[in-house]
Amino acid sequence: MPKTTATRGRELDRAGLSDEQLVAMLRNMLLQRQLDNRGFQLNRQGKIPFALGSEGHEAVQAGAAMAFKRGADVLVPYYRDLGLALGVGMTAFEILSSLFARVTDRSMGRQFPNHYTNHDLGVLSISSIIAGHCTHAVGVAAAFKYRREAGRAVLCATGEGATSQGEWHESVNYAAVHALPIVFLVENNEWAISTPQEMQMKVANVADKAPAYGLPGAVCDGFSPIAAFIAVHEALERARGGGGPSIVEAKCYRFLSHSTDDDDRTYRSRETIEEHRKLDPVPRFEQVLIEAGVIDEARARQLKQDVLRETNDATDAAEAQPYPTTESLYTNVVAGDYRPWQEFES
Amino acid sequence: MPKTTATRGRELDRAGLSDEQLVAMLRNMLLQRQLDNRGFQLNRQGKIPFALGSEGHEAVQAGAAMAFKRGADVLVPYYRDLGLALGVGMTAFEILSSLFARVTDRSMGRQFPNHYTNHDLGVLSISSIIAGHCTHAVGVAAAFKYRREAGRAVLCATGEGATSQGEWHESVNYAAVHALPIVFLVENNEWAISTPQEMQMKVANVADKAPAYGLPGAVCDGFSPIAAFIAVHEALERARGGGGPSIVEAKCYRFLSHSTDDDDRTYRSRETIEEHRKLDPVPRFEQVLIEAGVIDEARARQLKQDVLRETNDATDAAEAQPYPTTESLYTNVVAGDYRPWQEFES
Amino acid sequence: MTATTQQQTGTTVMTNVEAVRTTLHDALVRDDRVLIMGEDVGARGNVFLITKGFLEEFGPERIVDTPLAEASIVGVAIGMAMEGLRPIAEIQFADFIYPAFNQIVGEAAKTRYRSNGDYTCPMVIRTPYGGGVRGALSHSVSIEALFYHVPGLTILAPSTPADIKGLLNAAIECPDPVLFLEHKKTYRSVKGEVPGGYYTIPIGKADVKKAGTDVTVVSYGYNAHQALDAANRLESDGVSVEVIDLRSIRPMDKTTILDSVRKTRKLLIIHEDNKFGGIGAEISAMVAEEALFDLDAPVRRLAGPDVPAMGYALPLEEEFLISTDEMVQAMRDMAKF
Amino acid sequence: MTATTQQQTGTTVMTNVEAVRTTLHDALVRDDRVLIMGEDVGARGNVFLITKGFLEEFGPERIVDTPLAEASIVGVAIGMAMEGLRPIAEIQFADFIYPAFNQIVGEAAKTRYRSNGDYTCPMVIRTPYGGGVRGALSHSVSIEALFYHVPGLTILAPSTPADIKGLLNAAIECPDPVLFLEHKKTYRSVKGEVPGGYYTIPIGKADVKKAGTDVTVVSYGYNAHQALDAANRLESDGVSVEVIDLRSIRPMDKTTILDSVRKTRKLLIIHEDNKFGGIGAEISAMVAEEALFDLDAPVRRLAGPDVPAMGYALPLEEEFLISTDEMVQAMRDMAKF
Ligand SMILES: Cc1ncc(C[n+]2csc(CCOP(=O)(O)OP(=O)(O)O)c2C)c(N)n1
Ligand SMILES: Cc1ncc(C[n+]2csc(CCOP(=O)(O)OP(=O)(O)O)c2C)c(N)n1
Ligand SMILES: [Mg+2]
Ligand SMILES: [Mg+2]
Repeated sequence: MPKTTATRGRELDRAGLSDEQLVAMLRNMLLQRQLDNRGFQLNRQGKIPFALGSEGHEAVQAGAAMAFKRGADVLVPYYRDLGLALGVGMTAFEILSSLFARVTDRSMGRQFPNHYTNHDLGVLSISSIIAGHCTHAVGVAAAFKYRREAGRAVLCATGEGATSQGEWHESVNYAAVHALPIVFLVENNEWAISTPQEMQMKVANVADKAPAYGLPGAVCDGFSPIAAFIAVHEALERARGGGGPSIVEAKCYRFLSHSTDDDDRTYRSRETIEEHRKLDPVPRFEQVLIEAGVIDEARARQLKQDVLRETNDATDAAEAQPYPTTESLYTNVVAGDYRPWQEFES
Repeated sequence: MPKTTATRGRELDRAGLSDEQLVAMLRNMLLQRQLDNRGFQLNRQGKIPFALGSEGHEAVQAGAAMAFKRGADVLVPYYRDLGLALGVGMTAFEILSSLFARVTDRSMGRQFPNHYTNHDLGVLSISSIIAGHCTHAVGVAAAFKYRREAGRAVLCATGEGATSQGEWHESVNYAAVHALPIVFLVENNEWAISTPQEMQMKVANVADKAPAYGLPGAVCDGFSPIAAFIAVHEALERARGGGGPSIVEAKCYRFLSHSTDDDDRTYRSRETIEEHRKLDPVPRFEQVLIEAGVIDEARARQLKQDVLRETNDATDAAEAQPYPTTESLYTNVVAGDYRPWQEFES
Repeated sequence: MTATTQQQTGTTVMTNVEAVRTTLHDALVRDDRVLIMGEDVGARGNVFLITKGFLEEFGPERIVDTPLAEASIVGVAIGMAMEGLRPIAEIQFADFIYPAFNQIVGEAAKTRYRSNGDYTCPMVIRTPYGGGVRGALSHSVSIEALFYHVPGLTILAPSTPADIKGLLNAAIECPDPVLFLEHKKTYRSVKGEVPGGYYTIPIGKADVKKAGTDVTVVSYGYNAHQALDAANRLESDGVSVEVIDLRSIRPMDKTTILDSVRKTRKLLIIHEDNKFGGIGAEISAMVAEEALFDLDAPVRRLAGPDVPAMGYALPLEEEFLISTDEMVQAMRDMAKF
Repeated sequence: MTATTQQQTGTTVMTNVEAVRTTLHDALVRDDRVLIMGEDVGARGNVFLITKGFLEEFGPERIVDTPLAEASIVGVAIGMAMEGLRPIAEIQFADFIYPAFNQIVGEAAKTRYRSNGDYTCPMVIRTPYGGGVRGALSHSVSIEALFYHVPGLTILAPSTPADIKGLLNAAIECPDPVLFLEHKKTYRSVKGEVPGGYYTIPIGKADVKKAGTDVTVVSYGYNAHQALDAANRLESDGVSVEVIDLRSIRPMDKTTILDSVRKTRKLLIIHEDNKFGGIGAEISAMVAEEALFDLDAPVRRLAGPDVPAMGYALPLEEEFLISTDEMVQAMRDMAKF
């Protein structure tokens, strides 16, 4: 039940979230924004060859991450899930280590940035192949059910474009038939690189696909972290309680080009982006918390300084790390020493 | 508008079908039944290594084939579509040539039986890979639209099991987004080899999947050729008229084991089969036509003798054909002479 | 057969299909992280009856009938493996593994590498392959060469019941993904002694099925049995052929092949799979790199023709497959060279 | 460059990416059965801007932005081809072709064969492959060896603008499916003269990019350019290297390779793709079969290491790729042998 902050300001439907949690969500969003800026900046400076931002997805990710139960749930994110990664415990230093491809990156500089892995935190390693990870997420959920680990669920995220893939279909269907504890979160930002939603599917909402699998589907405002929290929390709770899978669609937007390799001016107008910018979830949520009296202007400034410092420190610390050694190219192909031609004592 | 046969008997909702068409459907069904028997018989006799029957699918296939416009539409069948193949013009001799793997088989004895191809009749060549052909069906429909050939549509058939495949999802979605003239006919016989529908999907009807693609979905009685005709006819007409794709599900049943290699006693009871047998569409439709006065008992006997003779003649004629030559193994890999290592004048 | 961990409790004679079955059964009994998933593995007991009775014994949680969708069969198994289970996924026929190619090559094979070991993927994909059973175009193919180029994958193709048991156990123990190929034609036609108790055979180790001095023959699968027959036939003619059964396709055993070739100075590779780009190519190339001057004759590959697959008509199947007579002839020609 | 049908109208200097673009453009103008389909080929003009402006010029019916689903991109193109169109399907990066593997290997390659010519499948699948552009694990792979074993498929990998034009035209004319590989690193780094007018280059024919007498080098893609540089560097040292650019991977050119090897008596194969089971294996095996006694040195393969892919970190990418210096060294070693 929503409780109200005693101090000044508008009443806030906080969905049971404490002040601390609300501020954590805002901080996550601010940190995302800062890290995104940093990635694109480093790319322009020629320091890193590639970056990709979550701008426009900050709210849905901060909200969804707040619904994640650390130490129990598993997150199977996609490459645009900076805020989910941060929200479940990954650090700015890990993100920067990946951007700089340093030895402190968990993939040892092998993967593109934004291809998260963190076994300790329950963040599954992902590839670049759109929707390939969805089947794995289902497998993790199947393992939970197999071992009768009630109270655990999987949060699997994709963009709306990914739902066109056959593997997405097979994943959702498998999870439905086997009633597995999993939530398919679809961050619908209207675009898949240059392909708009209407060239990707004929339905207005990705959530409209849920009944085809006999599943509940929900649509939430992906520009509101609280709305996203409510929708994802409900779905994860259902899954944890044995109620099976569901689809949650969060309507958001991609403010930036797809990545530093893309130039979105070729396929969408500046005006539409400006229209969407007016709804920018980051300043909006800051305002919501200020108006509800959860924070004041000073605290807001403080938070921004904090995340800037955190980003700066992480940048410096990561950049100071060495590259992986050339020898590391040959390790962890399979367990032990690996050669396709084996030599034995003869 | 249904017209009524002037003679004795019950009124028949014949969906505008003439006596001739109604009899043609019954004949198709009887011929399917006869050819199925023949295949299994030849297999028991050790004359052919494999056969697979459409028993239980006779009605839906006879009805759907009647909705097919020869010379305009294209049929992309699956391996259980004997009645569709016959209904669009393939002959018992072609079927037997394939069962015997003789030189008169269009695939030149290469394909398993039931893997139809007949370019002249607009029957697309199919592989054994479940749902692989659905994307091709969409491509044919895309070609019709590309060339602005209004009045043409594609009829693409699968079992209900096939709808679990990613390629089925991608096919239906592509067709929907591009508004292509195609009908996805799903012959739901409740089983995919030993896997029952409830382990294949969580929805009660395959047609329930249609809204996920923004498409109309219809369910029809697959034991009634007229019901199947009505549903498929309507869907094909919509497609031919530019109204886009749709899904038609026909509820039928598989009376036999999956194929001569299967033994269904391992996974389903004799009783359920007997229950379904009581609804056997072949004698039922015969009875319907007799009661409506479209045919009399003598004509019914005559039809059965006809298809038996046709089957016997085709069996003898096909069996008398030679096998493909061993040299034919090497032809038609690609156009012309084919060697992966090329030799040139040097 | 080289058995490493072997608790001998007598041997039993069984067919290849029985060897797969009993090994799977024992694994299910031994390790509750092991489960079997695929199309028709439950009540049907798999289309070759390999898992017959398993559903009743182990229940639907461990013997999982999946929807008809190969990418998810493999992909879901990957997720299970990443989460600590030991899934054994079945592809009903090797011909239907293509839709799962992305999951095998793009995902399973790269899981450990891309995460630098943060996640691993210990799983087995079993599938029946090969022809000679009137399976026509789409129930007969060999698939090893489509996968053996892929780093991170292990590919096994044992041909005898004892090797099947030892290598299937090794595959289940293996901390990385294994593609386990079972030649359909050997399922019921090949019988042999199988040691009791649990044992594994080292992955990557070939087996000299018959020693010889004149020609080295490298083969695997059903062909290995034919090659052995052919070699035995030639004994009476005074031609001594060494027959190596690879058993393991990736990794492959350099030592056994080179030792043999350096002795016989002649190499004949036999495989049912198409020749161009088949695994015989890599074997020949390795020998041309390492032992070129030890060769007294050109390396020869006796392999399937470069057409998509054998046909359904008997003459087409026979023409595609390598007969034992052809093997005898090729061995004789090599010996004479 | 061997141009067959050539209506010379002067030459133009252009990059590889421009060669792809103008050839596609001319095909669209020439033949209204030709259409282009793929992810982001429309307004975006493809991620490398290859189809930039095409949407405006030819409209959305001929420049088709597809849903994000590779199996259907290829599968729908197959259906179009069976129905008489000439689709050119694009896979955005070669790394994302795996989900379409079934459609390419199981369907397209077998369409003509399984129907005994009743249906054919004249289509082109274009895709950028290869590394050296900081594409990390999943935007850098080579895929030729995963497909070159497949009967019914044609695989082309030209490395110069003139060869791209001639072979892309040949691919579009080809009555069977063609996989057309474009090395990303050559897109903008390679420039060359391209003849005007329409011409094709015969599929299956390699090109001797430099004649030489001491060592034969067979390569393709970006490596072919490096090999040429390396060979030129060695000229001054008196080492004469013959450089063959394969251009066509399936079929491959036996005549050109054997003629050269019989002359130089030494063969070095260079490819970026992993070594084990790479296409160098088949080349070496063919030579070991046909010209073993013409060799004065073991056949050597200088190839990518047997790890899943190059990493994102610069040292990992550099370590994976073959440097021109390494090529020089290998050529020198071979010449000395
Ligand atoms: C199988 C595959 N095909 C194509 C790509 C190239 N690609 C990368 S992101 C992307 C668009 C994804 O769109 P969406 O799922 O909506 O996510 P978003 O980027 O909008 O967050 C594409 C086509 C890929 N990575 N994998
Ligand atoms: C990709 C693929 N996987 C598995 C098979 C093996 N197989 C052949 S038919 C079949 C069941 C198909 O069921 P359904 O689609 O319902 O059609 P039905 O046979 O019931 O008419 C299976 C699993 C196949 N042919 N292709
Ligand atoms: Mg999107
Ligand atoms: Mg069925």
